[in-house]
Amino acid sequence: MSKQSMQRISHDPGSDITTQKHVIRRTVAKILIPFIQLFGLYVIAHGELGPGGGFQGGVILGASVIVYILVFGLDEGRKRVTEKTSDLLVSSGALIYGGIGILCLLAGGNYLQYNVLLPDPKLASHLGILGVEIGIGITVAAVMITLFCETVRRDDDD
Amino acid sequence: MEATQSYLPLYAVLVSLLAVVLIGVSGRYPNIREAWTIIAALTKFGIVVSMLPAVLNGENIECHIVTVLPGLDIALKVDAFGIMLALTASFLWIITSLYAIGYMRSLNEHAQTRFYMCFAVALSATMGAAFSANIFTLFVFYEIITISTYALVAHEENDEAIKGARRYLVYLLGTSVLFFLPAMVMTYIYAGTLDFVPQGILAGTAPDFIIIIIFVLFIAGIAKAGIMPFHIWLPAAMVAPTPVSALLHAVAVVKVGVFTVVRVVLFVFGVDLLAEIGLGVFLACVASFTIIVASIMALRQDNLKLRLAYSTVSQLSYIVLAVALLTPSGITSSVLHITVHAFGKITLFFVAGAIYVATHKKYISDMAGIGRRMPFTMAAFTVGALSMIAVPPVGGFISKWYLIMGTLEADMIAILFVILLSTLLNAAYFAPVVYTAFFKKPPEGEGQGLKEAPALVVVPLVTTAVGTVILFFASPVVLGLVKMVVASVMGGSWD
Amino acid sequence: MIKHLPILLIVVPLLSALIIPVAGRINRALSWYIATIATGICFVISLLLLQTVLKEGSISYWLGGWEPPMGIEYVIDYLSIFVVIIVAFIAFMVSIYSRKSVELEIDEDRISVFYAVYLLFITGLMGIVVTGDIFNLYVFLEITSIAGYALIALGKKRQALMAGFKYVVMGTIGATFILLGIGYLYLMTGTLNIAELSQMLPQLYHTNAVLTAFALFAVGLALKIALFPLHTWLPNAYTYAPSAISAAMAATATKVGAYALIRILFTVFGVSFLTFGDLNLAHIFLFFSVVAILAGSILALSQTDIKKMLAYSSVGQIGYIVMGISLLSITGLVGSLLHILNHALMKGGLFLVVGAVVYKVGITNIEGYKGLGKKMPISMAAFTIGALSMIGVPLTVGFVSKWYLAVASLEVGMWYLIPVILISSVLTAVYFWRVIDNIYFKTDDEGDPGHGHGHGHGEERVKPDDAPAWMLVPTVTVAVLCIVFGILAYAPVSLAEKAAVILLR
Amino acid sequence: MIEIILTKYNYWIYIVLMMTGFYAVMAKENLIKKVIGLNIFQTAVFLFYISLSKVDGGTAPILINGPVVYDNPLPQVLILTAIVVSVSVTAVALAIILLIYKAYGTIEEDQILEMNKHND
Repeated sequence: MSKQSMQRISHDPGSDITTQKHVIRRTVAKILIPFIQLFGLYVIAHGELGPGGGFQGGVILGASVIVYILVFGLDEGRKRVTEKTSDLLVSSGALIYGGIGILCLLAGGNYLQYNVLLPDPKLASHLGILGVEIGIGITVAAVMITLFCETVRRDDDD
Repeated sequence: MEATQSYLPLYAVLVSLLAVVLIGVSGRYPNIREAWTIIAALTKFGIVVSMLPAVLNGENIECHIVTVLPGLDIALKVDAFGIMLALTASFLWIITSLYAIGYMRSLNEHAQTRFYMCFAVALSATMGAAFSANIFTLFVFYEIITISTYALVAHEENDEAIKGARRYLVYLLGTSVLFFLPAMVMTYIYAGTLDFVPQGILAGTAPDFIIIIIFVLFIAGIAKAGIMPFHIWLPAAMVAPTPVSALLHAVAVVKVGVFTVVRVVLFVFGVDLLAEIGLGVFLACVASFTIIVASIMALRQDNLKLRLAYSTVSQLSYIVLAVALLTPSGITSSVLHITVHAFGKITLFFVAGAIYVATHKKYISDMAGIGRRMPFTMAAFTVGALSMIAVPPVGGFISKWYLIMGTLEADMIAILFVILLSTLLNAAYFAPVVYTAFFKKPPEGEGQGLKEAPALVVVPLVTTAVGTVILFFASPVVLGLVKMVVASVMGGSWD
Repeated sequence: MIKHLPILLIVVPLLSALIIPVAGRINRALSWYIATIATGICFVISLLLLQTVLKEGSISYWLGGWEPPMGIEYVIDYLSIFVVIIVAFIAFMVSIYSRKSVELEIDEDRISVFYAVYLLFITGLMGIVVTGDIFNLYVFLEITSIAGYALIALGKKRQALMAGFKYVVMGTIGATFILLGIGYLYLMTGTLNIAELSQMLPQLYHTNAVLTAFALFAVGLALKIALFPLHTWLPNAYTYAPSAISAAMAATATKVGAYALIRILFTVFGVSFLTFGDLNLAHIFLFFSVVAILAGSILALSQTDIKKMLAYSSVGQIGYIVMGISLLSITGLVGSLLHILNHALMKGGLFLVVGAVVYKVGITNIEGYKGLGKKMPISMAAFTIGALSMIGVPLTVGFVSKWYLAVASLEVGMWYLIPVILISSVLTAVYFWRVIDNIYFKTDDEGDPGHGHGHGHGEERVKPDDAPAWMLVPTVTVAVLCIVFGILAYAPVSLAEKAAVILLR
Repeated sequence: MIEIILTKYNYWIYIVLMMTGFYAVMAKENLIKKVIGLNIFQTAVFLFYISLSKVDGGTAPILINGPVVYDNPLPQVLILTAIVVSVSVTAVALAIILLIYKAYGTIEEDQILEMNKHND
């Protein structure tokens, strides 16, 4: 790959897309993104019983932010999801997962043995899995965003 | 034979290691540093002597230190044979320390702290080797000696020294790893133990050809004994400062080498086993070859230290030859010669160093008339040389006497001729030195009058020369100890 | 809580790895504390586990309370605990060491990333050793590898990037082969539980699918442990990685790979599989191990960079480990396990010293070690111990494992392996002696005209200027252990023997 | 022979794919193409796993009402994990390539090796 094409990738898409002629893209994106996110949440929430789960839902959630960045530019996108936020989300998502595991330990079960969490083992299992899926979803979404941003970032400073 | 448990042998080993630390700490203050060396040497000798009565009583002093692996122990055992080497080495360390102080200070050598530290380590390891209760322990101390003396050989840090030291290391470490170690592994596999037992441990455990392989590996692996063709390290090591050459290459290193050979021959294989397979004859042939060739090579050296080095190679093989005869007198000679040769050869090396300190001369051809200026030194040299040639009343005579008796006992007339020939050769390469020193006229322009080396150099060498003579007259005392060794290894078949 | 120790071994570093990026935002210095505490806890856990295993035999832990083979099982037996302790100890030592080393070698804003990834790396290693599920093993193998790729690429020089990339490619190919092998085993047995696999496979020894699976595992694992000639990723990776990582990887990553090899060869396939067909499959490994031992030593001889020399020497040492495995005898396996421990200690220690020299002097070429014996006496003493141990001098750990390997090869009648071991020992002596020579017997002439060949009391004038205590303490600890386990070899041997007996049953 | 090829077609496909990827990894100088090759290489194995799980006439392994013939879900779950692993590897590889580009100004392997040689 030539040097120029690399630069095209790392070029900030925001600079020329924010002009008026991209009004269609921006409008469509604004309409679509909430629905994409809603779908992402749906997939995450149904992971325990139906097809889907934290990974898939997380990717969809992440994709919604990536669409936003593609349309509005990296700088604009990074205002919405700052580096700090995405880093925090990466960790906290996984921590939710790990924390639930630890909770199970503290409740007297094995690691990730959800049914000991509540008096009703069935409900406990449901909630436990849901919590884990949410954690995974958050992490996956944040990782997707970070990866994308890091890849398109132009490093003038170093 | 009874055995008593005691930590004394361990202390004998550790004394000089403690000294290493003290020497290192007080490196800034030469007087204190050297005081530690002397104190350690005296203490060590004291400890060794304190064990002597028990050994003379027929007791073995044992000290089990640690089990590395099942069957691999670090353990010490003091028996008559071990204590002979220990006595010799620890006594000579005292004298060498004095000599080294004089020598190193006169020449204003660098890195003296390292020098004394490595010296002390080497001595510890020598004690350890002397008191080793099994092959593994012996091997460990053998290697420690190699590594600690490497630093001493490389002491000058110039290209020649580094090169010599490297050759030294490659030969000693290389052979020990390539031959000694596998021999040990094989012994362990077949005999199931590595302990030294007076009549050997290998008898009846393996087929003959395996025994032969192990034997050859052992002999090749113990390069410190200087058997050809593994003697090359010895002349190479002569680049070291003279006290090092003296103690280590006339006493500690090479004596540990032949000590190991004798140990292995008598306490691993056993007299009976070797006689049965006929390996004694093989070893005797190798040793005879070394004796003759090394003597001839000694003839051709003009550098005094090199001549002494080749003389050492040849004398070491006397010890090996003697034990290879596998007869009581032969073994007597072998054990005795370890001590006798130590005294004689250390005197000679001291003299070489003294000449260097006083006149900076290294070559025999430059030493014309030096005997007039350094009468004490050269007189001591003469005594040492006589001991090498085996003229009474010097210690060398006793051991050679037993050696000749041994050849007759073993019915090996050919060996007798080897001994006689080599005696002539010995005389041939020592006589010119004495002649040059006393009877040749010094070259013009050199000052007259006495120009001895400092007292700290001369006194030790005179002491050892006197010691050589004493060994002759006190031989019944020493022989008592030697006979205990012989009695144990001959399995009581000898009175 | 004792019951949950196996999972804590993984969860503690994992969660700490996740906390670090957050904590690092609050205060950068926190990341080091968290990493060190986490690895320290791991070490304590591993000691407690050792106590339990010695008392009760193997421990099984059902993840999520699901009964195996349905759920994932974590098993700690003698073999696992042996390796767990090594990994936990080295991880702890390297963490302590990193405080100063990483400060110098890693950009400031990447330090918390470094510790986070480092803990992930440890998590993966622990996981491989603890898990009783073969697919889980693959996942942990990849966690380790991915973290490893990133850690290597963090090296200061730009060559580190290429080294990291090469490792990515080779490592992924290896992992994919392993994945494929797992697929074949699953195809044949329908289970992923190691214990169950080992019961079901003997009936299927004759099938080609099992043989294929074996071949895939063999190649994949050989890539992961860098068995010659699949070692090409290793030298550059170790050379250009940050010093602390060179030490950690040399001491743990390939060792855990060797663990995986032992686990899969002996537990999953079983020793009788190796000799089942016409061809003794172990002989293939034996052949390559011999080649590796010799080639690694010879290649190490020609290096001028000390890190590269140590890396090639690792290639040779891996050969020793594989040799012990492929002798298929208890003594051989004990030798192999011991060498896993011993090589971790000695090579880890050596790399730690190299890192200390980088910290103080900033060089890695062997020429630059001239005169360091006086400048950095403690570090160099540790180096000397490590070097002697590598050579296999008695009373150091290197001797013990070589002894076992030599005895084992004689026991099975392969006397021709002895010269291989000996020749490589001699070669090892030669290439280490070049360094020792520089350290103690040569002086840096340009450096300071004040000292050098001057007679008199020159040595007193060079001021010792050793590495900071944070680096010295772990280095010296590791070096001392090289001697302690060389003398008190009985302790690791007894554990390794227990493990070997079970594996070869 | 034909029968073997036809009935075991999933094996043939995965092997062809795998080797295609392998070829790209080995032969291409461009690092990104290498990563693509690596991805194909891994995907081939995923495909193999998925084809293992297929049961003739089976449906997706979702229980709606009553027992039906469904595909084995386990390999699919495993591959889900393996895909995550593969994505992570790709991400790390791409990140390294970015850094390589920053450091060397090229992502052609031969040029980079050439530069390294001059540096040493």
